[in-house]
Amino acid sequence: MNKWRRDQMAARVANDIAEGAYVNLGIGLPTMVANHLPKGREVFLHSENGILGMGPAPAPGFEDDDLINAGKQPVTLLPGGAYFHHADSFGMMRGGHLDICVLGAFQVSVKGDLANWHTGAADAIPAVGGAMDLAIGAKKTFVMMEHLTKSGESKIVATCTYPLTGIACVSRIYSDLAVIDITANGLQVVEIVEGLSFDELQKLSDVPLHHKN
Amino acid sequence: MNKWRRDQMAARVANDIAEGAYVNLGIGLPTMVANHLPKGREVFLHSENGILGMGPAPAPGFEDDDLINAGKQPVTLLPGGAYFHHADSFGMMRGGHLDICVLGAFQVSVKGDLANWHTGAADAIPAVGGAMDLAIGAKKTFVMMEHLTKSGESKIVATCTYPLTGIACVSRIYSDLAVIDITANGLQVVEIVEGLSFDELQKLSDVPLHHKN
Amino acid sequence: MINKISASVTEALADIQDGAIVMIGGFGGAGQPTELIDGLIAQGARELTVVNNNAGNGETGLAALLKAGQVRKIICSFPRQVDSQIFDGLYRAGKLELELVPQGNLAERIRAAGAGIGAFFSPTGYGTDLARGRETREIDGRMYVLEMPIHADVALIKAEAGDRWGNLVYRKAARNFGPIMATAARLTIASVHEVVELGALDPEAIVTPGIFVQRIVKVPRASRFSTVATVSKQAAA
Amino acid sequence: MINKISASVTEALADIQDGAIVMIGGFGGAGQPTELIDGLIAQGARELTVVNNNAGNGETGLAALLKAGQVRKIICSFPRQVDSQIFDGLYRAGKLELELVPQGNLAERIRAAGAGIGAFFSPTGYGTDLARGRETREIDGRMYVLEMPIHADVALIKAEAGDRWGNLVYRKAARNFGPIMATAARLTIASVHEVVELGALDPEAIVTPGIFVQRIVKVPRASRFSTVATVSKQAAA
Repeated sequence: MNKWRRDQMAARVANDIAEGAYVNLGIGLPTMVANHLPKGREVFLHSENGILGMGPAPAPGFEDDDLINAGKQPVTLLPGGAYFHHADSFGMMRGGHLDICVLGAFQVSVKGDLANWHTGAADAIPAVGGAMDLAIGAKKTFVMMEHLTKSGESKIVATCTYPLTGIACVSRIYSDLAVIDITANGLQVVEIVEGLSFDELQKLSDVPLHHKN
Repeated sequence: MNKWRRDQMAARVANDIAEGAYVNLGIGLPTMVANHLPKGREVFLHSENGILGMGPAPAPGFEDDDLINAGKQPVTLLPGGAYFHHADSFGMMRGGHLDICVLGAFQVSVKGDLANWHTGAADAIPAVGGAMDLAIGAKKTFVMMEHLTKSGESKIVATCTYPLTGIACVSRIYSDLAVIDITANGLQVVEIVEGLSFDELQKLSDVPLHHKN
Repeated sequence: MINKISASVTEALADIQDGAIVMIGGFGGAGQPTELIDGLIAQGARELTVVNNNAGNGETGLAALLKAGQVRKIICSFPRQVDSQIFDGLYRAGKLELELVPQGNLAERIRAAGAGIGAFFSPTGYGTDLARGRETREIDGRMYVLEMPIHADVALIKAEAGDRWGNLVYRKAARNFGPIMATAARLTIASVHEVVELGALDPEAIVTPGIFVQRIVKVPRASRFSTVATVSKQAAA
Repeated sequence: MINKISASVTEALADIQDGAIVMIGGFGGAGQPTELIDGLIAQGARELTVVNNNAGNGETGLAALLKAGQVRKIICSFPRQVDSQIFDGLYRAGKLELELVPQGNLAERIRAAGAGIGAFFSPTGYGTDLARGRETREIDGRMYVLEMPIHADVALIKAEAGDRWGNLVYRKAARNFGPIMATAARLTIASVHEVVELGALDPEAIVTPGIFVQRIVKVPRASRFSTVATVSKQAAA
């Protein structure tokens, strides 16, 4: 089965980020989106640890232990960027000032509930970080994830079985098979990977899909 | 009847402010306290409009419309002073970070209730400013006021008849006749103006006074 | 390329609607965006709710906006001043609704709106007329009043310098309400005395990051200002 | 003359008591006051409750404090990391109590303590396991969870520079929790890499005014740092 590669997924998300957007990219796959923003398009990257106007990784030898992103990787600051403390940083999120937040997910429900912080396994050590703030804070929450689990089950579900991160917070899913909007009228398919039909996508997904009007 | 002058009252309050104290001086009479702080004693003056380390009035010709105190008079900043926004400024008060706040008053009750913002007159236009925040925010609230109204009534009362600014918030009263602590065991007289006896002070006051232990 | 610099006050204020909730920065004259207020008078939006610490001084700035009859309601902490005659007259004539808020609650309610806080318990005002009828709660032995956020459609603020991304720094005590109002409004318009190149503002010292600012407009400096940053210890002693 | 500069880490930390609630700044390694943590290990206070974003990395810093058995409980948002083996072991062995808090609620609860807010309604975490059994409320059509302030006995934070009044500036993203923790503790101790003369810090750029800081201690700079403040637009494109 044809699938979008991770860099293709990142490019697809990047393409949907308009100039001037304030954007938080979650750790993991979403971080890759930064590398695919069209050159010359000014997008403002926010990092939960108190950075706005975050730039790319520094050149080797220019790493700075005081300048890291949410994933604790060295980053840079663009001219025009700013630093602020954690309460101000999360006020930006919670106050609805970010246009877009891109997160990974274990599951997304048909209503836009998100599960991405905890497998719920009895022996797992929980860690939530900024996931719950990001999920409910931005004007739009995008999810990037593989469409299916390793065992082939749909990660888009009627009801999340993993512990929730946020309720009805996801606007759009970018999977490796499709781009799907979550709307009041259900899941609307915006785009499907080449070579896969709508009916095939529907078969692979746990929940009713609709053609985007 | 002998009374302390306003500058003597201010000097008496100033004398009780220890080095290193963080202090807010309310508008009106309390503002005078700044002029009586002993030279060389480092006291940190806070102004509600976002100043810590406020200095004295500028020399003529050096007034700056961007640097005023709560009473909208031109002031200066000491080396080591800082500016911050209004939410941070009132967080300092409300969070209990100020050691002392000095306020004027219409009335103070035996329990330390304060009335200083509104006469309650039907045609009066109310204005509260920072009074309610200051009253309840500082570790200690000092009141400076004349002991008696113009018609000779005690401004220390069993129960305030003017609208309240704060409940059980006053620690100490500096009147023009006496210095009085408000304690769980009632009003304790710390000092009386020369020439006035405790019994005479008691007669002038509306509420039972005690000798300070 | 993102450029938040407006060509003129007129352009910056063009789309303010009748009935808007408008936050206006300043504490007395310091930080009051006089040119933006004058622009709002010229623009003519009516039935406004204004959020400001005061209710105007003299006959200019906010007082002039009130005099122009464009304001239906004012939310403030300290309307009555020696020179608040415009407010006084309208209030006494019943032509202006007043919501009086203790200054710290005003600031925190604005900050709460900007930070996405639904409501908060403040100790300020408990037991007073200004909290009458309000929900209260004892927490750890202290009494508190429930306070709601104040959101705005527009914030008009005055800053010292800004860049094309909307980053702002302020000057001395003119900072006051500007940074929190910028966070609480859907549309924040800042007047600045200097427009600087991107990167010219120290990222450690930017007070309002551009995310909170939609438009910047340059205005001349009208107020008295001193370049003496601080008094010397000796002069102060 | 007020002088908040301590002669040594040992002196600065001398009076921390067993059972104290200790906030420790930092997000991962950035802003972690390593020398103060090492000092706390040497000082030996036990049964501590630690408030930090994480729960230690590797075998140094906060991880070493945990390993020393001085911590009874940790309040944090993100304990599990690739190198959080010390925490993992203690937690699995039931030797360490964990209060897991979404990061923004953690920050806001700390800020609320510093600002005298009794409690606040946050939308974050509503409907999740981390808000189970908690008071909730619908405000303007949105659901919120009631969050309580986190007060501390001591805050250990790392700043870049300070003066004898306790004013602090930070460096880049090492700022993170420092400024809010300083407001929430009865005793705030900051390590700095530079002690400067009073007045040397720009009053417009002081992030933590001295009112929030009781002691400052100078420590050498151990971490990698780059003097390149920002990348050029060209390099970034």
